[in-house]
Amino acid sequence: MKKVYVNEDWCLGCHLCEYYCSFANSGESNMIKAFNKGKKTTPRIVVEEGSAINFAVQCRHCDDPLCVKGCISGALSIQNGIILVDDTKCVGCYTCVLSCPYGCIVTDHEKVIKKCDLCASNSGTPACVQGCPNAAIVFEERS
Amino acid sequence: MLKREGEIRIPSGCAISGFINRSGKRVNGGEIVKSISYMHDRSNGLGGGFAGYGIYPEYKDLYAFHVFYENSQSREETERFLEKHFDIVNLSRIPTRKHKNITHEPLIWRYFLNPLPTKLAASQLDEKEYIVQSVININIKIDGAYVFSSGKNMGVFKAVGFPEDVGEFYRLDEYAGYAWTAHGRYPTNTPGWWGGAHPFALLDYTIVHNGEISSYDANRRFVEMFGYKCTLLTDTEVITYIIDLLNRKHELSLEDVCKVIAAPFWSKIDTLPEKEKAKYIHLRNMFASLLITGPFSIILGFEGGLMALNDRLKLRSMVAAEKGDTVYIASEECAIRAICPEVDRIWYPKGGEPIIVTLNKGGDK
Amino acid sequence: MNYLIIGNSSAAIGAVEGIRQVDSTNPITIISDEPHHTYGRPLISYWLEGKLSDEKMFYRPQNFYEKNNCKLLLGTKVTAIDIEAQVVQLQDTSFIEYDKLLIATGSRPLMPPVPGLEQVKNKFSFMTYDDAKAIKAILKPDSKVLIIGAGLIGLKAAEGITKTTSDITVVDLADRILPSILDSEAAQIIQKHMEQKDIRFILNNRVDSFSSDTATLSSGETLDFDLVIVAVGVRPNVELAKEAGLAVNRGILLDESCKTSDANIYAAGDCTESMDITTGEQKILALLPNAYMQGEVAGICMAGGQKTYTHAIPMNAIGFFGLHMITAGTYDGEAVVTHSNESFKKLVFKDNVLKGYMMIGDVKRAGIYTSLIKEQVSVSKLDLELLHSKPQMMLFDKARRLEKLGGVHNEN
Amino acid sequence: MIDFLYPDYEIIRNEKRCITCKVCARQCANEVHAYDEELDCMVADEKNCVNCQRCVSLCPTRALKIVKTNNVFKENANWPQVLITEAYRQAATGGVLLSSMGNPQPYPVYWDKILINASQVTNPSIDPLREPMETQTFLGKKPQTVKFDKEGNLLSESYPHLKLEVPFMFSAMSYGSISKNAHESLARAATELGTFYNTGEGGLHEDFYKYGEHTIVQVASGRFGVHKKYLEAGAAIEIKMGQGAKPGIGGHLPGIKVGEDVSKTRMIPQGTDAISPAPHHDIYSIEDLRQLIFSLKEATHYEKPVIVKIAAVHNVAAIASGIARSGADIISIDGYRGGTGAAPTRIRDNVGIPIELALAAVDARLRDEGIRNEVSIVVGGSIRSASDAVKAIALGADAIYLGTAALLALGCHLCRSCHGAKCNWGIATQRPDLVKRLNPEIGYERLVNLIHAWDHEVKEMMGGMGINSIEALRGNRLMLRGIGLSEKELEILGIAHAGE
Repeated sequence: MKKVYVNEDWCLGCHLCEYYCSFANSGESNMIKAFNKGKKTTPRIVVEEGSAINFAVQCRHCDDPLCVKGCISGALSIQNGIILVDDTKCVGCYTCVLSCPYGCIVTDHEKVIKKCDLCASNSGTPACVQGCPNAAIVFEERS
Repeated sequence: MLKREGEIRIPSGCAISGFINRSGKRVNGGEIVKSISYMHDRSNGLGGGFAGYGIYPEYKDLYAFHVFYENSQSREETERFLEKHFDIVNLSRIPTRKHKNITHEPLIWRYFLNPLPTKLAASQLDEKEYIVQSVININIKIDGAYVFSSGKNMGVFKAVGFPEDVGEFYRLDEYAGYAWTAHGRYPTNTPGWWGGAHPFALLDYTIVHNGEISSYDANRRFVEMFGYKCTLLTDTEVITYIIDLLNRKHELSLEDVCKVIAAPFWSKIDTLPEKEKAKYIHLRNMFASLLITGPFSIILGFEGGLMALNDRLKLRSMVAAEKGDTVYIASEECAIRAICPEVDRIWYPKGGEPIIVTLNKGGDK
Repeated sequence: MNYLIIGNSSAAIGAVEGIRQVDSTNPITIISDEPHHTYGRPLISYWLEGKLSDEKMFYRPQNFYEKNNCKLLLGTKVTAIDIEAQVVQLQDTSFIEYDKLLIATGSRPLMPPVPGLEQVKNKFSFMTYDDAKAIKAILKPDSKVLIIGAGLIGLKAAEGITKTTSDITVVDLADRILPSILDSEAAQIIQKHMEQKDIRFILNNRVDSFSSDTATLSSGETLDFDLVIVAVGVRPNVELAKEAGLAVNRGILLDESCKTSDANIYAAGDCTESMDITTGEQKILALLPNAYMQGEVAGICMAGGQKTYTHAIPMNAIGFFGLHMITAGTYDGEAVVTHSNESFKKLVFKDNVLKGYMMIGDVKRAGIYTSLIKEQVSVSKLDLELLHSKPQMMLFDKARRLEKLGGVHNEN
Repeated sequence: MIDFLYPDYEIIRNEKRCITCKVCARQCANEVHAYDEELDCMVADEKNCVNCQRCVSLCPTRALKIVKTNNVFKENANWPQVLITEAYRQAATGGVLLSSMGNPQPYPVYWDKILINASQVTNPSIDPLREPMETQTFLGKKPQTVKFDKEGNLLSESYPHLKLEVPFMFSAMSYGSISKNAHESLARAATELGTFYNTGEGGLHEDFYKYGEHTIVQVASGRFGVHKKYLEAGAAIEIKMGQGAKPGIGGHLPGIKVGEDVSKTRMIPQGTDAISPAPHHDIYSIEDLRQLIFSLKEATHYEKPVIVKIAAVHNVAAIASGIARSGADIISIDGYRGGTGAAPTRIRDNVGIPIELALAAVDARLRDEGIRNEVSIVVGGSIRSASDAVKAIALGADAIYLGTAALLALGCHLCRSCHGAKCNWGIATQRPDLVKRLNPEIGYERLVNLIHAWDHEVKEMMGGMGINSIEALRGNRLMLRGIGLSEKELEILGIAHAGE
């Protein structure tokens, strides 16, 4: 299955992936609207910054996902290999936050939880991959 | 003021025709005139010419120079030069007949001659090179003189006019040869100059050519590194020099000459067996600038044979036929059928693949 | 092959999904004494609060049993297991045969022996959908509610009813709320937050006796109430197992494949004991993720597959009135505590590994800490400064990151 | 103290569009942009802006543009603002002015005054989509004889040569002046394209020996990184006698660019300036060059062609003739617009001659002397497009060296600040955080694309001329016409005027 991978050798820590992610999930038709008037919208991808190393992290879409197994409401499920959250069922207990070994379940005040769905609800190549200026984020099949 | 050959490069379309009898049987020149006449529309009256091989059996060991003179001063000067360097066995005007379509004719003279042995030895050149240098000398240095044929037992006859008229003018029906080539010219902007008509000749090499090569200046600048001087700026001239350089000086076979001027594509060379591959890579690398591109169909006449070749994409028409011992080549089939209605075989040679026909052993030399 | 599952909650569902990973055809029978389609047990407080509608209570979609070829016997109680005959007996004395059996009977609330409690009419536990429904049926805006027990269940119950009534008192014997998972500093933060929402706490105290609408505390104080919710703890439902002759301690004893002492019987969930790797002790870890994963391992193994359940730890994620907390592991060791803004974090290290943590407020990416505990990663290999500052993948070295995040294998 | 230096550019930020994502601030190595917390907006100080366009390029909402400042000094036709500013700068530092990349002054560009022919009516153009169209090129001394034995086996000598599948190579750019990722991009692209890149004078990084078959190793006056294994690693060896951007002087790599890897590759101490002497101190005359050529051939068993690279200077034709007679297999001529990672401004902008004239003169001279077959001619500095390349080949070049164009493919915006070592595009820098901005995976693909595109355009133009192999274009000056050129210029170029 194609997944999003980040090659930290090429990640510049520019954070554009976060902005493209937020925009893609904002439902807005352009980026300026998505961030209008300082609106901060939490991305589903997180850039970690070090002194010389940066990389972005987002849901690994594990084959054996602890988040799905631990979910108390059945809001998290795997569909065609993609781990999805049903917003209407999630109660915000954060058991998934507790469980995810990569820290990829995102919390904020807009929704109970957010997570990467590989832009399945958008279209085609994930927005973070498209927006990465250095091809550090790729969408590909890896064994 | 329109410029003539040598002052400007003139593109032209053309008709070519030629045939050879392998057993050396000499055929009346009227045949080739008839053949080329059937392609009248491929010429525009601005140039026609012929080359005949085996036409001077009585002088076959002498070089036959055909020369145009614009005036008698140039003739006198040329003859002084010839007398100084050659033993002239015979000289005369070339017989012509008046023709209403052939006008402004220059003085047309013929010399049968051999190099003076002392001069030849002093030049440290081989005999052929001596001839070539002498011809170039006359053509460049003597204003108004132009040697247009210089081989043995062969001759070129050319003029401004339609080829069939030129044939009549030169009374070709009074000659017989084992091989003939003919050319009808369709230049695009010239008033026509007799020297610029085809065939172009050097020694016994003659070329009739239909096409316009796009590699001209690359070819020209390369051959000029080896002592040639392209004074006419015509394709035919440069092709003749290329063949002279490769065939006479580098001693490449005519087949290999064709592999230089219409080289196989790299993609083809890559698929050949090692030995051939090495050879063709060597040829293409060494003679890179002698590759001829753009459309051409040529008939090369040489002592004892004809060779016909198309460019490697076959961008010009050329058809060949065979009947008994005779092989015909022409721009159009009609030119062959005109003189040989029932052929044994007729075919369209592929681009880059030469037809080389030589006299059978024992054929007339 | 014929699978039988007693129970219909997370462990049972985990088992169904486990079996179906290996065996897509053989029939599964599920017996539950509850009358409901499988529902998320911890959701009852959210339902009570009105956050969830009935149809969102379900743990799995409506077509779950059908899709997984499960026969469902709801409202049915198993009365005995005959391990020799490989049958279970139902309350109507009929028998059901099994080739492989899963016991996922869960636990039940503990009722403390307080004088007068038996006579209290409006007393409830808070374990089941039906409990929640019963409470809702009787709860009125002016209801005075007394909750016995300041553990997770008690406090979730308090949150669940707070929109309906504001007169809520929580009594606990311990000196702090959530005593089993928080230290006093952390407990204080939660308590304060809940008190701001008008929940009243009486700690270090107990109800000595009840009358029908009054409780008398050991301090002598009396409390009027309209209803009592008892949430002092749970007891595993191990009786069936014990009577069938299976090895049982406090909970049913299992090997790593969740098999009991009988080769054809497995067990999972709150009725079992797991090995807490942070202490090395066998204990009951009554947690939903734990139940599911045990159930899944049991299911896979019942169907002939191979999988083990080994990395169990106590852990909880919960929030009260928007304040989130996540805890995991145990707290015996050297603690590193950080406060920032309204957040609290405590990391506990022992023997060079992270043993436990508490995070309140900012719980972002806590799972990275959880994984350190579960995988018993030696902290000497990690960047401690980064480890202390926040959960992040950066604290691993490059090779480890590549392995975890990318499957990128360097050429060298 | 007042320095009299004013920003050259202004950054125009469309506040309505800016979403404060801070990518401009994060990506500007010159620290022009910053986020102001108090104002909650981005602010800029253009003083250090070099107009590299990195911020403009990455801004996700296109909120940025950089414009030339319209702050002007009092107009003076004799003293343009740039000369005044340079005087200020030198008055402050006492130093030689440094610049990078090629000469940007408005001298004539002869490429733009030459037009290409096409077939009409009398001969057909050739469609490269339908017919084979060959651009494969051999570089090196041509065989002088062709002889076969009785079995038809080739007996003739052959000389070491380079086979190029396209008539382009990447010109010398040293590791040090450009980054490792830039080198990797070039090396991989050359390999994929079946052509060659050139190490420049900085040695060959150990990771890139594997691309040796597509590498030209350079030997310059500093001899940085030159050792036996290095010479053996490449497909050809280039002796750098001069560089178009700075004829007459040696290279200068600022110590700031000499990090651990560069130091190891160049075999010099970390942090020291790498200064190549102006001449090779073992070459004070043409016969010395011959000795070096044969030393290098000896060292590599006469298996590799030797290239001699010279800057286009006034008597370039005579120099080239001398080189052709010195045993070199290939002469590379670098025009005065050729790039550099650092050169004194006055030299870059005032020394040398245009490559068009140099090439025409050299090709004609070698033909006049009948020695054109002794050497191949490779030209660079600066060929800017496929049409420039076609013109160069028709003037007589065998192949083209691309430097600046290759850097453009890698993202260079010609801000000409390479000597500052803070290239925001990860090309002319050694700062790890900047170097990683050039992902060779992208870089190599863009190089391959560029060359494929140019090769295709060359083929299209060839087809238009009725030529289907590049050999027939080489030196085919009849295919060129000058426009707006003087008799003298036409004479030097060896072409007729348009309309003739």
